[in-house]
Amino acid sequence: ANIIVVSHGQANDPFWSVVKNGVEMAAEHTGADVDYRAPETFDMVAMSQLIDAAVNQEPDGLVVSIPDADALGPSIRRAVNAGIPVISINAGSDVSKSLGALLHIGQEEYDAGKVAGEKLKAMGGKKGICVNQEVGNVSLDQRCAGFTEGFGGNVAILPTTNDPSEIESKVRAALDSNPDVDTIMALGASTAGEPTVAAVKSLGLSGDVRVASFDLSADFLKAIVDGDATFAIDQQQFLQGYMAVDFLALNADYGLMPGGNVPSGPNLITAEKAAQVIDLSAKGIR
Amino acid sequence: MSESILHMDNIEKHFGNVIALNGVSFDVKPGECHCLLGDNGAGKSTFIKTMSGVYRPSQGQIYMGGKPVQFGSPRDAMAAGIACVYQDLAMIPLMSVARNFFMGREPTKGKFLWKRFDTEHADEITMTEMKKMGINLRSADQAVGTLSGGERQTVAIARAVYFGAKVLILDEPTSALGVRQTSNVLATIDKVREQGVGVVFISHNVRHALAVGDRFTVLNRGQTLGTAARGEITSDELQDLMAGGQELAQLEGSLGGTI
Amino acid sequence: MSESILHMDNIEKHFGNVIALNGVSFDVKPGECHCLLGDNGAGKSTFIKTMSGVYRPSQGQIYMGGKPVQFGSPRDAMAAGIACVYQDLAMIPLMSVARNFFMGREPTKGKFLWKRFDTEHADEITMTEMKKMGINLRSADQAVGTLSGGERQTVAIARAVYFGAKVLILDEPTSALGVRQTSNVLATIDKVREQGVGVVFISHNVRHALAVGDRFTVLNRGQTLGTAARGEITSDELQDLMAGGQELAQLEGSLGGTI
Amino acid sequence: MSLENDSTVDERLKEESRVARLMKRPELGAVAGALLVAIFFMFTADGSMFTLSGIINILSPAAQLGILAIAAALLMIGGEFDLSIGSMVAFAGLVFGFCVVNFDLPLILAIPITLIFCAGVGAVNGQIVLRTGLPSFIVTLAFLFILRGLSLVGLKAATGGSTQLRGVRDAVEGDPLAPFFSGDAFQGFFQWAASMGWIDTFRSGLPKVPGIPVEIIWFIVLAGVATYVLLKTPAGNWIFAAGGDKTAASNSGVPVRKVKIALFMLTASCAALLAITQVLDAGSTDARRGFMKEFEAIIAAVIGGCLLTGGYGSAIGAFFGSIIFGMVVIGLTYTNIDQDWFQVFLGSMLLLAVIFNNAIRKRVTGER
Amino acid sequence: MSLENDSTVDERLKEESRVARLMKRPELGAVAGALLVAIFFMFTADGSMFTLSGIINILSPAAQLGILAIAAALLMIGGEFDLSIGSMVAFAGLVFGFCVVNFDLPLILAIPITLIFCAGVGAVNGQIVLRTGLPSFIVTLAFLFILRGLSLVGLKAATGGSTQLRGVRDAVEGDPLAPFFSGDAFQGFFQWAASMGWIDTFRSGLPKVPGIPVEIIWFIVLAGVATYVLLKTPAGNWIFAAGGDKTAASNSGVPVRKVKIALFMLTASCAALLAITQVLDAGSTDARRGFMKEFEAIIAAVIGGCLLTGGYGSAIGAFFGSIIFGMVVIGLTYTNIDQDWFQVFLGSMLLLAVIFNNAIRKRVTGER
Ligand SMILES: Nc1ncnc2c1ncn2[C@@H]1O[C@H](COP(=O)(O)OP(=O)(O)OP(=O)(O)O)[C@@H](O)[C@H]1O
Ligand SMILES: Nc1ncnc2c1ncn2[C@@H]1O[C@H](COP(=O)(O)OP(=O)(O)OP(=O)(O)O)[C@@H](O)[C@H]1O
Ligand SMILES: [Mg+2]
Ligand SMILES: [Mg+2]
Repeated sequence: ANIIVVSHGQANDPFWSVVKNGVEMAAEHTGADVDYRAPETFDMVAMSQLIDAAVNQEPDGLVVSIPDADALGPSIRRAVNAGIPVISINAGSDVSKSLGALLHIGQEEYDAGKVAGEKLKAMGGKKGICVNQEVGNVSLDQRCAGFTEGFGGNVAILPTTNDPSEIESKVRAALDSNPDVDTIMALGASTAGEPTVAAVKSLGLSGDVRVASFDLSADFLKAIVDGDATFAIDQQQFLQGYMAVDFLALNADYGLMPGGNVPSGPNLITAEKAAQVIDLSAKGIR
Repeated sequence: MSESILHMDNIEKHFGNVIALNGVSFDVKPGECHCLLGDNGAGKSTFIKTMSGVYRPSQGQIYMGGKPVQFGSPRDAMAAGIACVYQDLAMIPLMSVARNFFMGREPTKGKFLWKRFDTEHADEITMTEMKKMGINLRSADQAVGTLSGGERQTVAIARAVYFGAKVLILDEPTSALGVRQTSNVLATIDKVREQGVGVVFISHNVRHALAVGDRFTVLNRGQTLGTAARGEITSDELQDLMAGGQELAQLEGSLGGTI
Repeated sequence: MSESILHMDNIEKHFGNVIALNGVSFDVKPGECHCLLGDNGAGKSTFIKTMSGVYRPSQGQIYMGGKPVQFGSPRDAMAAGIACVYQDLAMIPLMSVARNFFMGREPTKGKFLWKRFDTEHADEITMTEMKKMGINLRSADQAVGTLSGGERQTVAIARAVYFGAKVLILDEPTSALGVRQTSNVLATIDKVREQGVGVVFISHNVRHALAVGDRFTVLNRGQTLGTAARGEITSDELQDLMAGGQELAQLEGSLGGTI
Repeated sequence: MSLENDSTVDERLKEESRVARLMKRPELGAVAGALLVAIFFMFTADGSMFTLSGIINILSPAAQLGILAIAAALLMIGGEFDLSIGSMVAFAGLVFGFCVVNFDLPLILAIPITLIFCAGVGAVNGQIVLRTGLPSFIVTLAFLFILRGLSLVGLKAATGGSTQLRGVRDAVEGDPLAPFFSGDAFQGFFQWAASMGWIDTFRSGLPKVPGIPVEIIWFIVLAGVATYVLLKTPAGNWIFAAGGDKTAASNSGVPVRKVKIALFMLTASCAALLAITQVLDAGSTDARRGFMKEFEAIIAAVIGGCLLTGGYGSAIGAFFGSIIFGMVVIGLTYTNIDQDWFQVFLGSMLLLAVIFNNAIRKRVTGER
Repeated sequence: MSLENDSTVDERLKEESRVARLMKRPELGAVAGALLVAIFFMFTADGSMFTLSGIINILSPAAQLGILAIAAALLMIGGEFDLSIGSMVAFAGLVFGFCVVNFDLPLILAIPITLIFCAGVGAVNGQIVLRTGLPSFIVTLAFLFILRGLSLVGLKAATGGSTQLRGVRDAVEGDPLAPFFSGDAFQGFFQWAASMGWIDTFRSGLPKVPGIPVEIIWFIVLAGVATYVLLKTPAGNWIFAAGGDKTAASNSGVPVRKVKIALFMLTASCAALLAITQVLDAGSTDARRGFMKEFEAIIAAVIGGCLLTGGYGSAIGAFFGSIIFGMVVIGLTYTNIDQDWFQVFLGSMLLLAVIFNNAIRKRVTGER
């Protein structure tokens, strides 16, 4: 079978590289011929063009993420109209059905953020910061928005680039000038999470300021184990890539397809679980 | 003699802490060729750039036809009837000869939306005017950057002459020209002067100046040393003045006064 | 007479579809000043650029001291003892006079890691050498871009002369110079010639050429019209040759043969 | 002096072939690069790349980039940069979306408002550059940040907290101007062609290509107009002159300031035009739109032979530069190359295309 | 000819104040900009910004940027660009991490290998630029993509699937060279100062600032050396000449090709140096390191007064340009300004700083 995956995350994005690893493993296991594609930056117009390109090749299955249903809708409908089975992953659970996708695998960024926010609030958080390393990337903005909602509102967004030293300095600056901040949510473990931990540590605030992060990275997990960070939100994105391809391959060969959406997260990784996943994370599986 | 077209009154020009002109007065009458002479760095180019709107004077006033004027840009000065050949020629090396020739004053054909740059006409005129000056261009399409020094200078002169004006300013127009081209340029000056145009002519060559000049003004270190009319001054006196009044270098004699 | 230092044999140079030089031979002997004359666009600058390593000849061979040489860059030619003043002067407008003067051949002081550009020394020499040529610079720090045309040309000449060489090439060195500066440059040519340097001198001014030239070669449209020694040719003959053999423009007579 | 007797053929000119003459034009080098890239994909890509729908699929992003690249090329020829056009796409999208969704304005008002507003920002850019004498690089860079930031703030204000403004499609439903700025042109023709079996159809019988996306039409029209202006009007001459040497141009009477301001307004307007078509097509806009497009536009212009230092280049070059860039970016997805290698190939292809185009031109024109 | 009698004071020179003379230097304009920005934050930012730890916190990212910016400034003065330095940071990080983690090499080998390898890539960049005559913008842009892509591919190969290579800190534990490239310098002094109560301490009695991060030392040393080379050595003269006018420089005997190649190697090496300090500090490297740093470096150089067209600028300018940029980027988090406005402020502050620096210089030097 010939399957194409079009996502909004670049191959060098740590989160999406795990999805891609899942895609590749599924390709190996099923023997399907799979291509992973993504625009160079978070760019919905470019992404819709990539979907169009995929449709032109008339694959046996198409996997897409849908961070902007308006922009991507027409291209996805075109795929559906062309008779290509479509599965949506990661973003877009609310619109997946109406655009004609067979099912959705993943977790809404907003919901995940909300769960994390509620948890941190329950742990006693009063004032939070959301470190966003790519402001304007809607799926990251939604993570912040969900976190703000779950945390109960008192959250400032800290926009940064994805340069670790800049993130570290900015977090230090934010903590220096707002001593009552007690919670920091980072939107990516390796890009934002690790420097945040470093900043908190260098200010001698480990323990006083709770750090949580989306996604996993080995060093961040280690920080959780060491008690420098609280938890990481794992949506097991490996599954999103793996299962979508697996389902479509089975569908192409035998016409099989599960009957409903598959939630792959959220899944909070705390100190107890962290140790087990470090190695897997270092290999790009979690 | 008639009223002057252009009168520069007590012009000063400072660049930062450098005083390039320190109160220079000068005028041009219609139909005369007024030579501006002086040593290197005397301020001649700076002075004519003030005249043609490139620089705004730090002090002093410019009058045209008796009325005070202020030129915001060379375009203003051009509109007022001042054409200028700059010492650095003001050409764009990457552009073709014809495009340089008509730069800023492109001939058009057609109307309204179809009004367009008449390139054939431009090419033709360029070739013709250059030929009049004694240069056979290979093609009007050639980039100015690939012309020889003298060819380039000729383009600048032909351009200024072609567009006519009330005042024609030439800053060392003959410096890079060959014998034939030089005599063409001097003849051209003679011709436009007869048409009632006032010519300002800068040169280091006493013979060129004497050949066409009606009056001679000598600048020295940013100030005028005085103005003389044709016939009031000999070639040698002029040469001494141009050298800034300082004694000529000792070897001149041994070279037989040939300069 | 002695052997020639530099001999150019049947040089051709093509730019794309333009044939700038079509087989030119030329030589310079030590202690002579060989004038290269010709109309605008004759190919003089192209020829001397081939001589000084800027262009590689399309055809033909260069010999130095009898041995065939090939210059990959002007730096090679310099190393072989050829100094050149280009018509476009080869100066960087944004850099100071002193830095331009020593560009590529900076004087240093100190040793090893502390070997550094000796700026005071450079400034001093620049001021001195310029003064010798008759230009009083305000400061060696001034950017070349703010110098007057003649001041700039003087820097280029002073530089080439200062660094000495076996062959000194001057492409229209006096074109923008004042009377005093010109006589200084001609005197300088005379002086270096006496030191056994071979000088190649390009000029459109017959008087300048006759004042210092030992031999005269005339180029026309990329080819040699022939070489004459001093005394073998009169000023008028030379002038006719330089104008490319074509009849002079008709007005010349009325200007009194003063050009 | 009679001229006829002189106008003989110059003995100092070698014969020059027609091809050589053509290749000397800056625009035509880029064609060679485009051909090279096309040939590369002929051999390596899936066959569907060169079907009608594949070609449209490549041209559509190329056209969107090209609308910016042509304007950027004109500005570059005029000697300036505009790094704010990418952010301007997001900003114009916000202004336009705001007009259409929040104020319910019809397109006949919303489009001119957007264009004028953006041209105004362009003029401000230009004024600052000319007044302060600062390099346009740094001034427009400041506007890159400012406009991107304002888009974010504005979007949040317009939507009440989201960075995505949606619902444009519903708001313009049935507007008579919409077909000029969105969707596909010549749909009737394509339907008919499909029914005649001349073009590919989906299993459902619909034509695979429903029409020519309007941005492609805009792209071609813009390239044509820009080329005409550059080569055939006084304004074109002024642009070359202003970019070639500002002082010399101004000394020769070219209104350099006016030319530059007009060019800044043009690039901003082109960014707004692109934003309008994108927003209408996508039905939404977000704070990330046009991200890095300023660089892609400059890249396309440079591939097409524009000099960064100004004074040299062409609109046709930028046209083919955009096509090369679009072809490489989309084309790689038609090959079996792993996405991980995508950037390596993108870089290599660009380099090859440019070197090839350069080598061809040098060989043909006999430069050393 | 006697000279003494001529060497009187020139009557055509107005008196010039010392200040005016100083401000004419390109580097010193940037100081005014830096002061303006500092004063702005004095009034708007939290007091903690100007404590010792706050200043170190700002200088540390400024220094990292500055290491690139100074090299980029030298290259820009020499008339070329290198857009690949950001990607080079990621690539060098990979090479270095690979040497240290996968091959277990000691730093004394790993660091030279990384530097030489990267300098080699820089030389390739330079060779292509000089051989083909293509603009360096487009050539190094291709390498921007290629190196970024290779970093990804290499990281995945080195780690077996992840985009992050970790374990560097363990691998270099106890290496005698490590303190020169990571961590803080002068720790003893700071400890002592803390114990004397001269600097702020944590409750635990440890100094809030344990030392000066080594990248700041490198930054200052680099700025000093680059300034010395530019102003006081023949090589510096050649750099200015090569950038001012390539043909004129080469005609005057400057080895333009060698100078440019050396500069390309320098920028690549500085990127590698930055990568080494970053990797040692963070203990890991990933495929997105150095993203967009090439532009920030160019921005810092331009803020510091370098001309994009080459031939003019200074290392000290780039030094202060980096500090301005770092101060603005980090400083805003110390203020109460809504962070959504971040980019708007970044843009406005940059513009203000540059306009101010320019205005000051013009006023002082009396330019029109
Ligand atoms: N922009 C400037 N900044 C500073 N000084 C300048 C500037 N332009 C000219 N000067 C100085 O002003 C003086 C006059 O220069 P100008 O070019 O007018 O001389 P000139 O009479 O034309 O000389 P030449 O015969 O050599 O062309 C010179 O000493 C020059 O160094
Ligand atoms: N790079 C080039 N490309 C094409 N043609 C060129 C190039 N350089 C020079 N030429 C042409 O070659 C011819 C000779 O030019 P050259 O500069 O050698 O003349 P010249 O004898 O020095 O003239 P002048 O006395 O005016 O300085 C000219 O007609 C010129 O147009
Ligand atoms: Mg002058
Ligand atoms: Mg010449």
